[in-house]
Amino acid sequence: MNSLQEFAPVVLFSVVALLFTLAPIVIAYILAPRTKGARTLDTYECGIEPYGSAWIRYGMHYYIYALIFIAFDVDVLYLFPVALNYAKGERPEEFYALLCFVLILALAIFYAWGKGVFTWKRKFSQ
Amino acid sequence: MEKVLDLARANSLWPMTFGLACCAIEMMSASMARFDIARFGAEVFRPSPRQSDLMIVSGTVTKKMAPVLITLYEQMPAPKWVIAMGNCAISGGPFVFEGQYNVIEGVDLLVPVDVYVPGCPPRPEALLEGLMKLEEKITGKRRFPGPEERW
Amino acid sequence: MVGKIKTELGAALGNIEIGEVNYRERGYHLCCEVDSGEIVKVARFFDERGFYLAAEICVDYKEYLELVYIFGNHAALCRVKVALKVDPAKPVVPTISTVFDCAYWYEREIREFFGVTFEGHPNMTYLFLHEGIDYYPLRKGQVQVSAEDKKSLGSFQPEGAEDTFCINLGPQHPSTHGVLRVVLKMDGEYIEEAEPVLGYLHRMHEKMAENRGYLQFHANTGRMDYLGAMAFNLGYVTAVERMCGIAVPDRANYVRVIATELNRLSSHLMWLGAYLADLGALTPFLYVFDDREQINDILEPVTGSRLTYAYFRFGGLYNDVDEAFVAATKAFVERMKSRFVLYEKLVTGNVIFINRTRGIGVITKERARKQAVSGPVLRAAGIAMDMRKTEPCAAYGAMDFDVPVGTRGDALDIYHVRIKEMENAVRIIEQALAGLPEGPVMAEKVPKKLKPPKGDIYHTVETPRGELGIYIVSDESDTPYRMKWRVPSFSNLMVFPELAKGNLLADTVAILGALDLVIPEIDR
Amino acid sequence: MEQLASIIGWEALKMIVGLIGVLAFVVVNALILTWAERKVAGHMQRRIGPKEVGPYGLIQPIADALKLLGKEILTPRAVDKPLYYVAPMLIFIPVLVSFIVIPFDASLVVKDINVGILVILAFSSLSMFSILMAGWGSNNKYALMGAIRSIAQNIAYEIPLLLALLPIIMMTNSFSLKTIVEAQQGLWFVFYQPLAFCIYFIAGVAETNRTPFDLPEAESELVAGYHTEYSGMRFALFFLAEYTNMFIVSAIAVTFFLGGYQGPFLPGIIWFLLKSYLLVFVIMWLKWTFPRVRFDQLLNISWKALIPLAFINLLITGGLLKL
Repeated sequence: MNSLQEFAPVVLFSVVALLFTLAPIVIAYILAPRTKGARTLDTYECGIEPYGSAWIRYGMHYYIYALIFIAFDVDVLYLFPVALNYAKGERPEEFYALLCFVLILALAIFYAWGKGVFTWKRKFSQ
Repeated sequence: MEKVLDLARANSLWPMTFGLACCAIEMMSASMARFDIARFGAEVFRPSPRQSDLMIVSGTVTKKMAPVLITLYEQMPAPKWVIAMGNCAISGGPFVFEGQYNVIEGVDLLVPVDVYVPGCPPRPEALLEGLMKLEEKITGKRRFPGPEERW
Repeated sequence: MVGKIKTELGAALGNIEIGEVNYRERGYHLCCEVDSGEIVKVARFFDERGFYLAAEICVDYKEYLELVYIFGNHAALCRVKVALKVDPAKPVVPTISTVFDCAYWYEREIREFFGVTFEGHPNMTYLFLHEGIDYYPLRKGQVQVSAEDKKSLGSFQPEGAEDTFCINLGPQHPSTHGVLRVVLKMDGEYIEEAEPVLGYLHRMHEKMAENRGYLQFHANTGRMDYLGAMAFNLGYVTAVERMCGIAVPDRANYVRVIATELNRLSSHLMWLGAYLADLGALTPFLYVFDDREQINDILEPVTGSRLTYAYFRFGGLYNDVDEAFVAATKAFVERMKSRFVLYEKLVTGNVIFINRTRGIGVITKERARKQAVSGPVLRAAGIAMDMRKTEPCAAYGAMDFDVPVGTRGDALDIYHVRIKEMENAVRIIEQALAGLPEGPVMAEKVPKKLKPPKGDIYHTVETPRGELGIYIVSDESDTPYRMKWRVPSFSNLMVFPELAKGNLLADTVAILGALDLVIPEIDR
Repeated sequence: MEQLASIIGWEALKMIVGLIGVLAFVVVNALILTWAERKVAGHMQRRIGPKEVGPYGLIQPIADALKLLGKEILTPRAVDKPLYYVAPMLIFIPVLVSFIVIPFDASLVVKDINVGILVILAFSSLSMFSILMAGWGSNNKYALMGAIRSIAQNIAYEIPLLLALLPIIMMTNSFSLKTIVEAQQGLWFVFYQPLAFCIYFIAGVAETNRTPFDLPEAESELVAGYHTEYSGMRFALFFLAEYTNMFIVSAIAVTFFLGGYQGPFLPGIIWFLLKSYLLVFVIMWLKWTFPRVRFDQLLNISWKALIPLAFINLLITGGLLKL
């Protein structure tokens, strides 16, 4: 039970954070004067009404980055418990385990690097 | 409460980057080191109209630019003001002749204007004086003794 | 060079006579008359010999419309005027945008203002004007725009599949330095196609020139390009003096050089500040304005205004230069040398700046010639053409300065060329100050009402942005019959859609900044 | 006091007092930082910054806040209502939660959870969601590009952030920040781990979207990035969150590398605030000197440079600890 007890402040703080942001918006809603114009509620695009909606399929290049991120984030999380009880000075086999784990991880980066994921090549005729 | 809000609004007018022609360069030099507009809390030049509350129309407004100007003016939230800077914005300036087909003679045909700053281009001090006039209009009292009151 | 071209052109065209023209009064060497069938052949002829299409001008002589093509040459000073008569009832001319890319834009402009249709031209829509104007503005009579013309001229509508990401870097955008609108069709971060839409600051300078006296129009020159106003004054004044044959005393010439170089310095400084603000560094903007204020302090007591100067007069200057001006300029020159070291340290060595500008917006020599690019952008591409060297007007002949040239033509080279140009400007000012002669500042008898002789003139001057060409047709009255300004920023902007294709958004903003565009100069 | 404590228990009372203290600190810190940013920017650019409003322009941030309070809040028509409303609120949760575990002074910590650093890192990736919501919700092309860029940037810089903190955890064998600060009695960790400190600092600056990594709200390219469509108080919330994030990043750097509240004779809290605001000043200094990095260079710095370096550093510490 007491481990749950430890996270009580986290829940309390997030609820208070929600209220804390709500308050100024409500105050501003009451205080501020109103304006009504024909184009007030149009989306802003440097003064010109936009062509086509903004909710469309956007660049594919970011999907590869998301994949690599997931692969790495999970690996790094494995390292946390290792770091927690990393005894100083004895049981050298811990270090060798860490070494090969990190090398495999680094392999993923060099593979992506070789594949040219990170180079944003220019796409034009010149 | 309204008085306190007006005082706060007068001291932190955030202009919108809306430079049209030659007066834009004078507007920029007004916010630079020598004629520092930051002293009056107006140095944050917000690019998007949603977050700015002062539109300085600095330059000639042509017929092709008029709908854009109206859209931008309407997209600004409520307590908003307009400074017409330079003769072009006040009355079409040097580009008014009988056969002219493309210049709008004066911004006040499009949007309600609060302060007019004459000059072609007006000196940066003139723009700061225009800002003082606007603050006087908002809060009713003036921060610096104006030129006429001194003698 | 001129003779060789004359003989070869004669051989190529056969029947048409080629007039040898006195360059001193008319500004060009050869002139010939062509009919619309052969214009494409002539254009190809000049293209092979490495000429560039400086300007394409249309003049309305009431009975006929005359299309004037002016071809210039980077290597040697040889300028040819090719005239083409078009009957106003059915103005149709074959397009030469296939040969010279810059004609694509010139012809769209002529289409809007004169109604001359160019068949074979891919995109005949409005560039400067908009539907609201229902007559051709620069025609002498009130010629209505016919209904079907209006439909074909309809304003810009980006076609393309439904879900193409079409964003417009609109009139009100921090990085367009004014009201230039560029419609970008993008795929993710990459730009597929960029299409500038102009005319948001079209202030009818050419229409005003037709009903203003020569001296009355003088104030407009400063307002066309407010950063390089002195160079525009110099161009206009020397063009009219050349037409009327007014001699300018020596002292006035030297002061004109000093004032123009000071204004060039302040224009390049403004560009440096704005360019770095585009790349994200905001502090240099204020250091640069600090220097500009110094220049304003020097020029203001003498010229009377801070930005839009109207300092020169036909035959001399508005008022003389006093001792304080000379002393202040000397002090400023010393201080400027130390400032260059500061900019060297603050900007040129900056790794992020170098990575942001190297290798983007590369302009090859061939593309620069085809697009008639001029000024620092052209010199960065490796072609050393500077109007102050090839056609020195005021007292530039007596000054020795070198023309900086880049190698790769990318944004970093443009930056280096402009920095060296600023250092040269300081050198010129020093020499001019040292050699400042005594004597009168205004020519003796300058007629109040100028009546230049009949005929036309094409005069060019080097502004901070490139080659400014003024084409004046006068009919002996005191107002010019037709005046056309060939503006450097307009042809520099034409390179932008080519360069922006395929780059990232951050690069296109850097390229747009490197071209140093001043919008009222483009829209005239 | 006693009967109040007996009603809801001593523990809950301590938490509520801590909560009020943290809220007050967040507001005061935001005011100080807005004032400091404009003054520092002013002096760095040879001008004076706000001077007219208060004695040294001190009342300027209050004037800004009041003005923003009095501003109308527009919700554009074509906007996705739920996303648009929730985004500014969601951005504030990680900001407040991170304050639970930061030890201002030996005793002055709200609740020293033994998995302290995990709480902060978990919630800091939550702020990424709110930026995505803001960008996608406001149906504006510039906002969408700003949001996509900020996500790519945050995920790119989350990993070096974690990897930079791992060697410290290795050395102290514990997550809770208080024990980490205690372990730095003798020598601060920055001397053991200079490379980790640099990686952490760069990743921290990138995490809070400050120049030279401020691509999500790059004025010269995307007009105002992901908060283009926000006006009035909602826009102020984004600003508030950004300034408080700046403080949190420097506070964690101080607790991990510069020996939290330890200092020769001054009381702990003064040392802690002094070091944090020194780091905040360095972040501001970066903002006014560097141009902006291009988007693919930004990602390449993280994937190609920071992560391999962090790996090497991890291996070296692992090896040295074994000797």
